[in-house]
Amino acid sequence: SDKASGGDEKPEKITLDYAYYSPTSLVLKKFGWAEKELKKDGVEVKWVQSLGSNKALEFLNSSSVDFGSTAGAAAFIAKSKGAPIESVYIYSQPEWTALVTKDKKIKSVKDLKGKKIAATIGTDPYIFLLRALKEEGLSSKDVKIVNLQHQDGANALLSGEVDAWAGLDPHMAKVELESDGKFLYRNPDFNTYGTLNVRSEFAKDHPEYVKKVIALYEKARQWTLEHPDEAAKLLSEEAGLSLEVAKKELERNNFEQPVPGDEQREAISSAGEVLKAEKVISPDTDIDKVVNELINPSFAEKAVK
Amino acid sequence: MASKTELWQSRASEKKKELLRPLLKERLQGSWLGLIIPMILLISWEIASVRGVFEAHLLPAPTVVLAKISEMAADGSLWSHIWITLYRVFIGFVIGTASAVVIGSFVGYWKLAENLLDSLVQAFRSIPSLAWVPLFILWMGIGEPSKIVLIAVGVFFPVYLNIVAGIQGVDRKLIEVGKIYQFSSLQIVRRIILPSALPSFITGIRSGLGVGWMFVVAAELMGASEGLGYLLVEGQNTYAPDVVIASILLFALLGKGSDSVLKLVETKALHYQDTLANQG
Amino acid sequence: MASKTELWQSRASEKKKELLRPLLKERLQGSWLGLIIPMILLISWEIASVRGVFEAHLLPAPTVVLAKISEMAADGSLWSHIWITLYRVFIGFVIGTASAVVIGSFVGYWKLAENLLDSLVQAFRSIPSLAWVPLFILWMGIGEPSKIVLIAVGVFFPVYLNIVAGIQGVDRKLIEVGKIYQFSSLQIVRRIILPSALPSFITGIRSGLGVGWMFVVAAELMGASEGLGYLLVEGQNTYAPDVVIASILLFALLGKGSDSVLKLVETKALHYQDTLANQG
Amino acid sequence: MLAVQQLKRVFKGGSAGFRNLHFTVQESEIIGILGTSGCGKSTLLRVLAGLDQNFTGKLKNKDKDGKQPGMMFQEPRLMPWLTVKENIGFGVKDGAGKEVEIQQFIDLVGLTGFENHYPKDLSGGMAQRTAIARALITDPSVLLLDEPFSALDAFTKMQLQDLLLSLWEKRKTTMVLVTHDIDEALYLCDRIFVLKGQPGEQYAELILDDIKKPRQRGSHELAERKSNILNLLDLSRQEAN
Amino acid sequence: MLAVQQLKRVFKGGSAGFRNLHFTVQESEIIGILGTSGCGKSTLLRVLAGLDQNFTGKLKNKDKDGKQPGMMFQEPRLMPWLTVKENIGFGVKDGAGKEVEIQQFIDLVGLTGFENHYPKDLSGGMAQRTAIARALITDPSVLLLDEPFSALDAFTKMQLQDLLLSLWEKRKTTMVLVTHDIDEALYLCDRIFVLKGQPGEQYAELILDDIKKPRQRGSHELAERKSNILNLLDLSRQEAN
Ligand SMILES: Nc1ncnc2c1ncn2[C@@H]1O[C@H](COP(=O)(O)OP(=O)(O)OP(=O)(O)O)[C@@H](O)[C@H]1O
Ligand SMILES: Nc1ncnc2c1ncn2[C@@H]1O[C@H](COP(=O)(O)OP(=O)(O)OP(=O)(O)O)[C@@H](O)[C@H]1O
Ligand SMILES: [Mg+2]
Ligand SMILES: [Mg+2]
Repeated sequence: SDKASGGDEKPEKITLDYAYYSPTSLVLKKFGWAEKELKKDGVEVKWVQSLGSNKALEFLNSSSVDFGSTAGAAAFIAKSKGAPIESVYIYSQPEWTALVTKDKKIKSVKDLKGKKIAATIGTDPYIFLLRALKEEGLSSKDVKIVNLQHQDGANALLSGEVDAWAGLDPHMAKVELESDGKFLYRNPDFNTYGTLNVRSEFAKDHPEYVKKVIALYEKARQWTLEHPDEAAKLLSEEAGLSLEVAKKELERNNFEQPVPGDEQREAISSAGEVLKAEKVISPDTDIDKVVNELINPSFAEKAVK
Repeated sequence: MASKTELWQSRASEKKKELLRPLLKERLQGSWLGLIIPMILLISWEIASVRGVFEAHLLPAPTVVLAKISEMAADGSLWSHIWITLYRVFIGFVIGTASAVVIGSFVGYWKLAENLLDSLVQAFRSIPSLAWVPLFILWMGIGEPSKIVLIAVGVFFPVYLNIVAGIQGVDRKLIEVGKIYQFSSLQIVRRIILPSALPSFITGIRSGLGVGWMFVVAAELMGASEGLGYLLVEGQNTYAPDVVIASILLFALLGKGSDSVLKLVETKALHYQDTLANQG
Repeated sequence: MASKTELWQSRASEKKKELLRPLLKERLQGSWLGLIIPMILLISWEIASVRGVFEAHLLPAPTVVLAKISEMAADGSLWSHIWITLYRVFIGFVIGTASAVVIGSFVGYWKLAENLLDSLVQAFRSIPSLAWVPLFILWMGIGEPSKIVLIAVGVFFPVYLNIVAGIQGVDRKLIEVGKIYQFSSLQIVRRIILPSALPSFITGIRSGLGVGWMFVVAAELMGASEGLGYLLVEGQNTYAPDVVIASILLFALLGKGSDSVLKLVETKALHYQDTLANQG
Repeated sequence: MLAVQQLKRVFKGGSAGFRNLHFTVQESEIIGILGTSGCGKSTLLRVLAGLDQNFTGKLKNKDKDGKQPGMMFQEPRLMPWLTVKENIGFGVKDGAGKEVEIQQFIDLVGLTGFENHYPKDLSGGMAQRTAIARALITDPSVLLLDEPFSALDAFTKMQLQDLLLSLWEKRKTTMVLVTHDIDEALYLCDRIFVLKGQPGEQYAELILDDIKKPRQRGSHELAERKSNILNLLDLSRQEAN
Repeated sequence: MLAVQQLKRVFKGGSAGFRNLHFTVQESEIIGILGTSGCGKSTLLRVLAGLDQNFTGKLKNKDKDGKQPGMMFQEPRLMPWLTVKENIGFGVKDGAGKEVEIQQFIDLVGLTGFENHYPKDLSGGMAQRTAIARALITDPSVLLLDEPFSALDAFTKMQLQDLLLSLWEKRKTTMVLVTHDIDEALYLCDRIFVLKGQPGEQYAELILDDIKKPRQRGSHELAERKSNILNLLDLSRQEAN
């Protein structure tokens, strides 16, 4: 079975995920540091690719992975529905989403009223869209949100099917570079961070190893900070992106703040409010409680020097 | 060894009366029997959920799912999801079946059409529904047409395959009867081949309808804001297992319901077959 | 009106020689003909791309796609994608077909099994592949088993449906021959019913294989890092239309290839049928 | 009307079928064809009907309007999804009087009351009678009959033979009749061909048009011819073996 | 061996099938059944064979080992996916000598050379002979034959009738033979039942066991009985109408 093993103190095997939206995970996987480090303890390392936050969460839920990379808001929604996970580390503060349009007449979020906007329900771009609308005093009822997968949304925007698109990198970078799509609205603070989540059970059974994994991620983060060009090249190779797209994507990632804390709590709570208003999470959710249970900085605080 | 008297089989005529309407009785009984296993499954699932074998955030109890469904029924959203999906499946089914009948008849009957078209169809047949999504958006946008056509594509292939097989398996002897009456090719197809291929055709449309239902999710990835497929994807994206399971249940129920209609048609249409089931 | 001499039809014996191996000739010719329409499609697509009718970032030209494929072939990744997917489809196909044969034979032959099981199967039949994904991950994790079983599920339903229909459509007259020889039920199934249902069964496995290919994408959503379905989804996620189209082409080619194998089996296995195609 | 020269159709490298057939059928003649089982009689009718084009030799089978012969096959070949009535009317063009005509033929072949039965609920003889009605109702100018009465009891058979004759009186249909019943051939035919061997060849021709129709069943005249035919058949068998 | 009392099986509200049958068949007797087309002969054989359980009345059809009768159906009912050889061996248990025995029967029914043909490539009479061989080879203690020689020419028919008799000499099989050929019934049977009407009822019984077998075809004795039977059949028809 592929269930990652529990056990007493030392796990037999640790299953990590890697994802194109988490550049540090690619670095870590590429250099094989985890394998090297954990082999000393006789712990096996297995890598599984996550194609998106929802997949990472499915894997976490089914104990198929021990660590999974997701958007903060995605982890929050899952946690609010009872998923036993904790966000223990911030792999980056990405500005991976923004509102994109091709229509020259649409100049601000206000102009979106009554327009068709493509977004994938439940994902960070969707939350971003809702928050941008809310800021202007609009709600999802004032526009027509069309549920499309990210890449389909990009296509729909380019072929004029929709007026705007809540984009996601790397699709967004590609649209920006290769066609006449332009940013309508961007706001890094409305992105909910990229969080590394661990299964609560694993954290309880093997706290030492959570720290070890965080330390490994730290090593990858340092390397990425020191070698931005090589990191871009690595990302472009691994994810099959062109170098410019990869560079663009990396530029929009801030790797400075690895320890989860109040900033994240705040960002996720604000996202939570919007989600509550839109009934994505149940109206009786205690947002603060969920956020506090989700964000667990204790491991990172110890692991990050 | 059997004694002499035992060798006699005897049936009094009263027994015959019992046999008069066995079909009706059997059918009623049949539909009840069909509920046994689903019920057992549901009940053990409920018990397992209550006992905590399944974690609620992964697989909620049937009662929770039913509560979700009745909640949606109460606020009316359930009906609009069901209605729009039924509508799409129905229209897609009709379009897919109709084109499969036309193209399948050509391919089944005219060798040239088979040589020209069959390979192409067989190649297209294994392209997954998700792969069509971006292309369909490109070609037809994100309105109803693309959704309906995608469902029609799903329906098309099994129907096509079964109709071609049905036609190519038609007994030469019967076709010759038509030739004797100097039927035109069209008449032969319409009056001999299609009726002969009917059993295979009906299996095809039943199979096709199933694939049609499966294609709903991909179809409703193309900019839907309502529908069972939308509900499923939304549930998955918002980590709402109750919604996911509810939509799966609805797929199962509607799929079974629509199939029952076709099965009824099958029984009616094939009553002439000399099979064990049709024995008088 | 035709003159008297014209009423005579005459065929010299030399003509007969030409007719000796028409099947082989026809088959060769047939496979060439099958390339005409795909070629026309490809060429017009290329021309349209070169002329800029399709934007390259939406629908790249065939040459671009081919370049991508040969690039992948050169670095070897193509073969591992194809190989792993072929492996999954093959094993899934075998498992799905085998279970459909066993369960389908029971349901087709024993009324009780039909009453108990058929409704359930029909209900499950319309559940989309994407809906199974989270459940399968939950039950079986993300290793090979879940992927293979999901493909098997896709294969199962069309095969099941066709085998049940085939069995229930078996001529009562032939079954009676078995009864005269006091065959056991198992013997009747094995020696009369299954061979009789063979044409329908073969259609079923061809249909099932197609659905199997379609399920690959969903299967490879379950934590794959290789495979055609993975390639497709990755292409979509990294916004690489050339990869997407390349994987679609590969699906089409492999699907057609695997179907040709089954079609060959069909022609061999059904040579006894008294159909137009089998005329001597 | 119907003529063949050097007609040959063989299967499997020449070991089955027929060959070397030469004959001409006059208008409104009734020709009988006798021969051992497997000697190619049904194959011949299929070629004459235009169903089998893989023959060699010369064949004339179209009437002056360019129409092909009608045919009744050796097996009933009823459409299983049609009732008796619909099967009989299968080749009849829609039009006024179709229903009436169908009912007439149903009555003539003694299927009254079974109009709405499906083939699976018919006895062997009833299916054959349905096929006879279906072949007769379209009134072709040439009719090929392949053992049309083989599944019928003696009296029904006689009755239908008389039906055939009475229709012939009215329509003067040219007929080719394959049969194993020598009495039947003698009662109905103007000429009888005997085939021999496998593949079958023309062995003998018997001309009966000196005996007026309707003939007397079991008459001395016919009995004489019968022993004649039996001798021929026997000889043909011996020569073939 | 085989006995029925008050046996009845009707279809469609009593308008077809048979009723009121009473008879007992002695061991190694050959019983002939005559009757108009559609009077229920095949239905009777199906009931006797145990294939149709929806009868009323009493039926004894198992032999002392509890075995059901063997049967040859009115249609050949060959498995289309099996060759002639495989069809003939269809009911034969695997074992040494199976192949040899099959080949013997192929030769006996005159199908030598066609062992590997599929049913679609057989003539009507050849298919029927395959079915005969398939029924005879399993050597049941009771054998039901439904118009076994209807598609055969006069000589092949006689040859196979003789084959049947010679097998009977060896095995003393009890047989029930449905036929439309009165000469055949007279040549083979110890007793003949005549059915009349629709649904069919027992009309007459003719006892022939005073004539020793092998009988002389066309002998005076048989000719006498034949006119007797023809009369009976004619009467039965008139009464039924
Ligand atoms: N399954 C059935 N349903 C309804 N009627 C049936 C069925 N089978 C037979 N019959 C009717 O029962 C009657 C007797 O049929 P059966 O086949 O026994 O006749 P038969 O004596 O063998 O005639 P033949 O000499 O023509 O073969 C016929 O009228 C037929 O229509
Ligand atoms: N499609 C075929 N392929 C090969 N051989 C065939 C085919 N059709 C018929 N034959 C062979 O041709 C020969 C003549 O067959 P045909 O049906 O004409 O015989 P027939 O004279 O009608 O016999 P019967 O009196 O038994 O009906 C047979 O030996 C048969 O096996
Ligand atoms: Mg014949
Ligand atoms: Mg009968």
